[in-house]
Amino acid sequence: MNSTVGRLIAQRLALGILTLLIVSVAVFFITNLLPGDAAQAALGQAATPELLAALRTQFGLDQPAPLRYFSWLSGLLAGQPGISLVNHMPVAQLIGGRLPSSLLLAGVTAAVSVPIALTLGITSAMYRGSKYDRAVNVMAVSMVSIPEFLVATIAVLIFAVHLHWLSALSHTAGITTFAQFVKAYAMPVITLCCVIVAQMSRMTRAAVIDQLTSSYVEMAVLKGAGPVRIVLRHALPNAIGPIVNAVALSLSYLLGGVIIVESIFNYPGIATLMVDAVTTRDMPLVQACAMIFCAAYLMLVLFADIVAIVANPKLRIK
Amino acid sequence: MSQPDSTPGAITPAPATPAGAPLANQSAHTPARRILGLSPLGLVGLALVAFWVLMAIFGPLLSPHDAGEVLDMDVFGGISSKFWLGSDYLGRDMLSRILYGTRYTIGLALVATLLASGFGTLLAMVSAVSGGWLDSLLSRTFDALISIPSKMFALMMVASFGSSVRLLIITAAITYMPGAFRIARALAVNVQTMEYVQVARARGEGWLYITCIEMLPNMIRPVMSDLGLRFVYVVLLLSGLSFLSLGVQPPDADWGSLVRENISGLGQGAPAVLMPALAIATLTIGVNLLIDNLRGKRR
Amino acid sequence: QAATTPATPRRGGKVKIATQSSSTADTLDPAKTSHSTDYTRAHLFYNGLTKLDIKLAPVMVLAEEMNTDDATLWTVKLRKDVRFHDGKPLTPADVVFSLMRHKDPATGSKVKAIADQIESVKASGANEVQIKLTGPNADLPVILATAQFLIIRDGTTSFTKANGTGAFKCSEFTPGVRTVGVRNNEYWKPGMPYLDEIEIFGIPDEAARVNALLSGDVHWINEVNPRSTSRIKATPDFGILETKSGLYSDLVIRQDSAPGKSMDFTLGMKYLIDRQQIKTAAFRGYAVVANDQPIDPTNRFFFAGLPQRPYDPDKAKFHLGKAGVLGSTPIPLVASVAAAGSVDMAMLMQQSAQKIGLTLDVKRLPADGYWSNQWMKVPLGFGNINPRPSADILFTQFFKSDATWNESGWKNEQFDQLLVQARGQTDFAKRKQMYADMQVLIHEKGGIGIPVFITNLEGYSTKIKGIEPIPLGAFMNYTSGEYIWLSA
Amino acid sequence: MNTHKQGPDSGSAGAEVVRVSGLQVAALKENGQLTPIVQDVAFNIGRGEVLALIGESGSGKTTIALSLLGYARTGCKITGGNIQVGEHDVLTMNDRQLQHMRGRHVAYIAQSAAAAFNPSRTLMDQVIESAMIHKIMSRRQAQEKAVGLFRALALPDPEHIGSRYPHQVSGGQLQRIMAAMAFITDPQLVVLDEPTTALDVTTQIEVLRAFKNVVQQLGTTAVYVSHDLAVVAQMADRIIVLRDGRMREVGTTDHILYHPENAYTQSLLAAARPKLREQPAPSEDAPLLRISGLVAGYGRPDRRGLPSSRVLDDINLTIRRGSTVGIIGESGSGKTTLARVVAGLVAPARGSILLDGEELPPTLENRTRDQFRRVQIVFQNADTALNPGHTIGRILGRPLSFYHGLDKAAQKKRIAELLDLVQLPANVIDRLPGELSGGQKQRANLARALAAKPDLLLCDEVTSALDTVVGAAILDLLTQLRRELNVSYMFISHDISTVRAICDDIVVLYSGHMVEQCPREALAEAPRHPYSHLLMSSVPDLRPGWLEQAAGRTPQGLPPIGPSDRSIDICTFVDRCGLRMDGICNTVQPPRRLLDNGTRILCHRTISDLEQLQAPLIAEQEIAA
Ligand SMILES: Nc1ncnc2c1ncn2[C@@H]1O[C@H](COP(=O)(O)OP(=O)(O)OP(=O)(O)O)[C@@H](O)[C@H]1O
Ligand SMILES: Nc1ncnc2c1ncn2[C@@H]1O[C@H](COP(=O)(O)OP(=O)(O)OP(=O)(O)O)[C@@H](O)[C@H]1O
Ligand SMILES: [Mg+2]
Ligand SMILES: [Mg+2]
Repeated sequence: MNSTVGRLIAQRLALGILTLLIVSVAVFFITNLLPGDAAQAALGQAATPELLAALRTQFGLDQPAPLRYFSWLSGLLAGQPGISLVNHMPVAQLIGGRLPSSLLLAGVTAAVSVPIALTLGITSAMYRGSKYDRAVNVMAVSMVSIPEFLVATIAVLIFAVHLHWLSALSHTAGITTFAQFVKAYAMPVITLCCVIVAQMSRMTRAAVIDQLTSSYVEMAVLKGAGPVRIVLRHALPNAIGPIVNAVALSLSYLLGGVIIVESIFNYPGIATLMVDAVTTRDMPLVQACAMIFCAAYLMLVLFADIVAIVANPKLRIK
Repeated sequence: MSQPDSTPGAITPAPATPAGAPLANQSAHTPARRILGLSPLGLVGLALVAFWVLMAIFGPLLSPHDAGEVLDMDVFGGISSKFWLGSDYLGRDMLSRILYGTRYTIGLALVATLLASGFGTLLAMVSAVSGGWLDSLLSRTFDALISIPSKMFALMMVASFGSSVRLLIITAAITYMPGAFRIARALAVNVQTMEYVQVARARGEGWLYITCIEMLPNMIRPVMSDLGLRFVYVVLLLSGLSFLSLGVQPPDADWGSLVRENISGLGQGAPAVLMPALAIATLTIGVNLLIDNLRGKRR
Repeated sequence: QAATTPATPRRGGKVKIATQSSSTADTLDPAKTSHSTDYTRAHLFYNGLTKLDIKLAPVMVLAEEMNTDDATLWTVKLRKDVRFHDGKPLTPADVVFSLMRHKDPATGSKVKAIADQIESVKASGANEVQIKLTGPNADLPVILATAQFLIIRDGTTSFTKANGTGAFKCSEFTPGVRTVGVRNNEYWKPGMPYLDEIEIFGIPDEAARVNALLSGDVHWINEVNPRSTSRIKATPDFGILETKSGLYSDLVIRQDSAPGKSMDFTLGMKYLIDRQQIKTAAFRGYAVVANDQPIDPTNRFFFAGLPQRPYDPDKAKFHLGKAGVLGSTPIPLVASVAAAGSVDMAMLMQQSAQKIGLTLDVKRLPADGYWSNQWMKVPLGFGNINPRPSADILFTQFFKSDATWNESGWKNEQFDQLLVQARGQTDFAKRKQMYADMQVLIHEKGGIGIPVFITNLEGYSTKIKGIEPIPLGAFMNYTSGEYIWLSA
Repeated sequence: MNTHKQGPDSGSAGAEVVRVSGLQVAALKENGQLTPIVQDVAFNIGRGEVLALIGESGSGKTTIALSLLGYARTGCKITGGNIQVGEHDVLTMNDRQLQHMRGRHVAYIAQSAAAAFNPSRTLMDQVIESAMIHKIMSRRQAQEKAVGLFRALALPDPEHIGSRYPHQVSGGQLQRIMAAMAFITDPQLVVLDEPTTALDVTTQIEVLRAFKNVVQQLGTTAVYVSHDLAVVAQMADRIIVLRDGRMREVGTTDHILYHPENAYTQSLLAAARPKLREQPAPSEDAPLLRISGLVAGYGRPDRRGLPSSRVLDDINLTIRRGSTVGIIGESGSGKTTLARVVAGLVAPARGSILLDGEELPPTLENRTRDQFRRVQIVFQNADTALNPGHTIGRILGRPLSFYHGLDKAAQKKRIAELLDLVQLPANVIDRLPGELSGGQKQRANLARALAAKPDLLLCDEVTSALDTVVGAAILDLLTQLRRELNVSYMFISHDISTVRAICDDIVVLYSGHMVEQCPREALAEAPRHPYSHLLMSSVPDLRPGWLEQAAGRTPQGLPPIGPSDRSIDICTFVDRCGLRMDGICNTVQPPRRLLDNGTRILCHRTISDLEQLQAPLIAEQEIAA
């Protein structure tokens, strides 16, 4: 480690914070364009002008938008992301109830999918052009090509409705044994894996192949190195940067991109929380969720960057 | 000497480097038969894509019924001589609905992809050529956009402005523009350092000539193959939106909405839900195979 | 086909109920409850003064009796020995607080409009309150059976936990996730409830809801799509609960703007509705053909003598031609998933219209913001009206000239007079005649077309016993919790 | 057709280690056809013998070299023949057996060490890797042996250099470390594939010397691949001349150099010693281009307006109308940057550029179209200088319409004339650059510049990417154009003989400074700047034994000096200068002085000092001539 790495990381961090700020402004003003507000959403069919006015005052919606933005921002900086307009619970508490579930799902999916994807990617790069490679490729393409809601629904029909092996719903509460855990998580995890494994394995394959066509790999062959050594000792260390990047991009999908999986398996994650918040125009909650997705994305990308920097001696050692 | 690749191969993973197969099976390289420069898998892809494009153009002419006509009181009917692909949840002819839906699916996705890639590439070139603060601003803004999950963004857009075909196109285009921008910018930065661009600059050419005549044609191949992938993503995004009831609105229907509106027939194995899903899968698989084999020529 | 009721209920067990909607807007505040999930949850933890039986007649609950002479001043005797979950006894102050808070706009009550009929509520004895109305209304006991009027403790402001008198105590409530109730051992109804625990959560996706039922993850679901019924029926140990009710989705033709201003247009559109097709195609037969008036056949005031308006393309063509809309520019027809079945109905109408040369441009809008921004604002659209406990409430809220939700902007003096007279009329036959006249008026002149009354469909596991459907809402009008039990 | 001498009799002393006969290698073309790229190659190598393979680019040198390891690149396939290395029958071996042989019995040294080293592993790790793979010694032993080899290869700090990463050592060092990598297992045969081609001449000589030492010490049997006859002459016992994948001539080094029989070998030899082209006398009127006090570089300008990385410093030069000024210097010395500054692609931070007495605006935006027209730039690499998507006709047509507003018909006529001028067939007009050979591309590149009717051509390494024979033809063309069109050239190259062949005046750049400026005749004689001297004496002569003699010609070792004062612009060459003087060179800015023979140098040494110290070389060169 040295100052170069430190400086690079600090620079990325600063850029990340800037990006967060841009996103917060963008989200705030997009949501301000939404027709209707929390008051209307809350009253629904029952809205009358006087009721609306009363609720708006109660929610503080009668204040101008920039003022609301800044009070929200200052609240956020003070660690207080506000109070939900809809059910008057602190936003932090609402999110706090859901975020662990989301992270757990994302974590389990990552733990399952990353090894599979890397193995597939690396082996198909090793045997590129072979039947195995082509089979893996066609499988990967087919997996990304089927809408995830269909994959999920079919899985439910087979494993829950017909075979009764797994649960059609993923309850997070009341799981005490590993068997229960598997029962609840198997299907959402399988569905999500279908979406991201293909992506990651293909990028891994490309990154490894990129290295395998390099001169130093040819050199290693001419030194008498076997295929395994070539991939593990020569190609992989240099492919780490792009691979980690691909993994980070795919994993960033696991927080915000899983609305469909959450809604099919009734999983209490943060994506549905945000969908709810948009529907009910619960601005503080929408904002907070958007910031979380964005921050998660930036953190993953930052992590990938750091790994790439640390893996690259040119950057690591001056 | 091997032929110089006409594109700067920085982004496309495998530039045609002569350094070669390091692994054991060098002698096993059998010459595969190629037609139109495509491997057999690539041909399968081409055939699938061509089929659906033809359907998009001529589908409505071929379809036996009007897409909206209720023909039968029996719903989720199986495959029969009356309904070649079964009937849907209202007793409409699935074949006709899929044929009509082809236009929406392909048209929407194509327009959105073209917009995303077109504007993305344009901005990328502006960004790369101008450099400086404009470059930073654009890059940063697109970075911020990319960090909002696409479905969330689409959701907010649809919630704000109501679902219409135009809005869906704009939403999908905006969602996928940052990715297109990133790739095109990397390409443009690469191409820009090529000496022929320098020659053109030293000749006194304007930036419009340089970007459009000198740079663009040499970025177009990787941009096109990226466009193909993006097309697949848009098809899937739109079908995802349809699942959330935010996609193309009835009575019009793209394939995603067809799957969605018939999903309750899945439990009884109705073709009404399987067939449009199959259509989506064949289209996206076709595009993927085609692109893979265009790009991976030398792999 | 309601489940038959064996004699001895069994105690114990846990039941899971999945409803069609759940979000962070979920609430434990009865005043804010707005859909079946909320109502069902609220009825677990709270009691009302009254409730409705299977014939929609009011039954006393926390009220021991309700008396009135003029239908304006009511005396309510409260049940003794009722305790809240926190141990405090039920007092008149609780009732006063629970009813009067609806009148305060800051409460955000869903029933403020109805509660405004209440002039005052006062304690008039140790176990007695007096309710004074602004005008006579014989239906007060019916009105007080609605979920919003459930009784909470005096002074309650926080609703993160429920403190009611209900059969279950709230052990977990996470908005948008789930609600868990555990048996209230001190419940004032002896021996009840039977279940140890009950859990409610939402599964918004219908297919997922049905799958959850069939895979055994939940015991009871509502809002079953008619197309899923065959699957549920075909699976052993599961049943479909049909509840005919006054629920309808209606075509709303605004009477105060362009095409709807012409009475011919309105009539033409009504003739264009192919009710039989809508019943079979859109609802798979799980609906009752309606007749462009809102009182359904289960209602005691239903006027059977009103001739059924048929699907008549020729008449439709005649009237629409007179209105001058045939062959001209497309007319937008707004539908939304917010109004159940309206999208299908719109598409079917579009097909019928096409045959006579009328172009309807179906616009499907998202549920989001539909009620605020589209409903009652577009010239031609759809509404969706949940069953109301009484014909009076229905007419007052939706058809009176100055009604808040006068969907079509219909104005008829004769109707308004009849409505007010009927409220004070205590003679049932005379009252029924008045309601019949009103139904005829709406049928002929109103700006709404009601194709069908939609049958409520619920799916349940036959392990659940004690189900008696009430034709107003799902889950035995949301009160099922305390009555059902699990067979072994 | 030429017959070539071949057989055991031509081998030198010792038993044969390598026996190759009837070798055939084919390439798989896009259309699935197998096209032969190497045919009927047969040779033997005796123990301790160094055999050179020589030929132009694409003649199959690398292909043959790799086949000795039983290896063919992707898309290539060994289709026939027999290769015997020691007891191994290479072409019948399976993958496992090949793995056992490679790196153990036959070792390979690749052309570009920079690419052949894994960037993410330490040098030591890679040097001893083959020993580890073949398990012939322990890690300790291997490391000790590697350090010994480092020492033998004259690498600095041999004990610790192994713990560095590839990017932490220079190209020349890396190339030597690669040799250590090959020698670590004491292979029976070492294959060196153009090991010095990518290096600057001054570095090349060090590497050659190190290689030669080790090969002699260890008595290695080697195949040395190169396209440079002069280099080969230093290393090889025997030479095979290849062309189009066939052997044209085989013989001892002396035989090939002094008695070539094959016509192709003869043309190769002729091109290797470029003749000085006749120069028309430049006109003596006002100079065409005058550069004064030029400072330029890249990166954000600081407060004084100087760029963060300064590439050119205090450049002053004049190009007379119709004359050629050569710019020479090692890689990174700023040659290209100078051309780019004149062309307006890089804005100078200081100084002025006068074209015909008129100030050239520093940036592109402010130049007039006529100014653009008068200065044309021709880049080194015709592959990247021609837009691969445009036909030759379109490429040449653009400047015609852009500068001269010619319509289609007039363009067509003019293009035909231009093609004729650069001696390209008329039918290339509809072809894409990819369909032309390297020499043809460079001609098209030149024709495009000429289309503008320029006064000044900036030629940046226009022959460097070409084979010697083809390059010589381009030089002839340039000379001819100059005579016919009276254009002036700024001719940039890193190759001294090329520059001397066609230039009137020569400028020597060293890390952005003009260290010497002289008429071309003066460069051959002392006194000159110590760097020019190093440069001149590093160019291999086309005769065996030059390498051994070269040792005495430049000062060996560097005189010790104290710390340098970096606050002033001291001589940039001080770190490598064999004539540096402590207390002066490291503390005082060097003076620019004008010598009698028209040479200007930037050096503290007196003329007599230089003359004396550089004398030996003159004597050598006279002998050689
Ligand atoms: N991977 C490959 N696939 C197909 N053809 C190839 C491949 N590599 C080289 N060739 C062809 O084989 C011929 C010989 O190439 P080779 O690399 O042996 O030449 P070389 O003499 O080493 O040239 P250079 O001096 O440029 O290195 C060339 O015509 C080249 O185009
Ligand atoms: N665009 C650029 N930005 C920053 N630095 C650059 C740029 N181009 C060149 N340099 C640096 O400027 C220095 C001089 O480069 P230049 O290309 O002028 O050298 P050269 O003499 O032409 O070398 P070569 O013989 O390798 O072509 C080098 O150190 C190089 O790294
Ligand atoms: Mg070579
Ligand atoms: Mg250069």
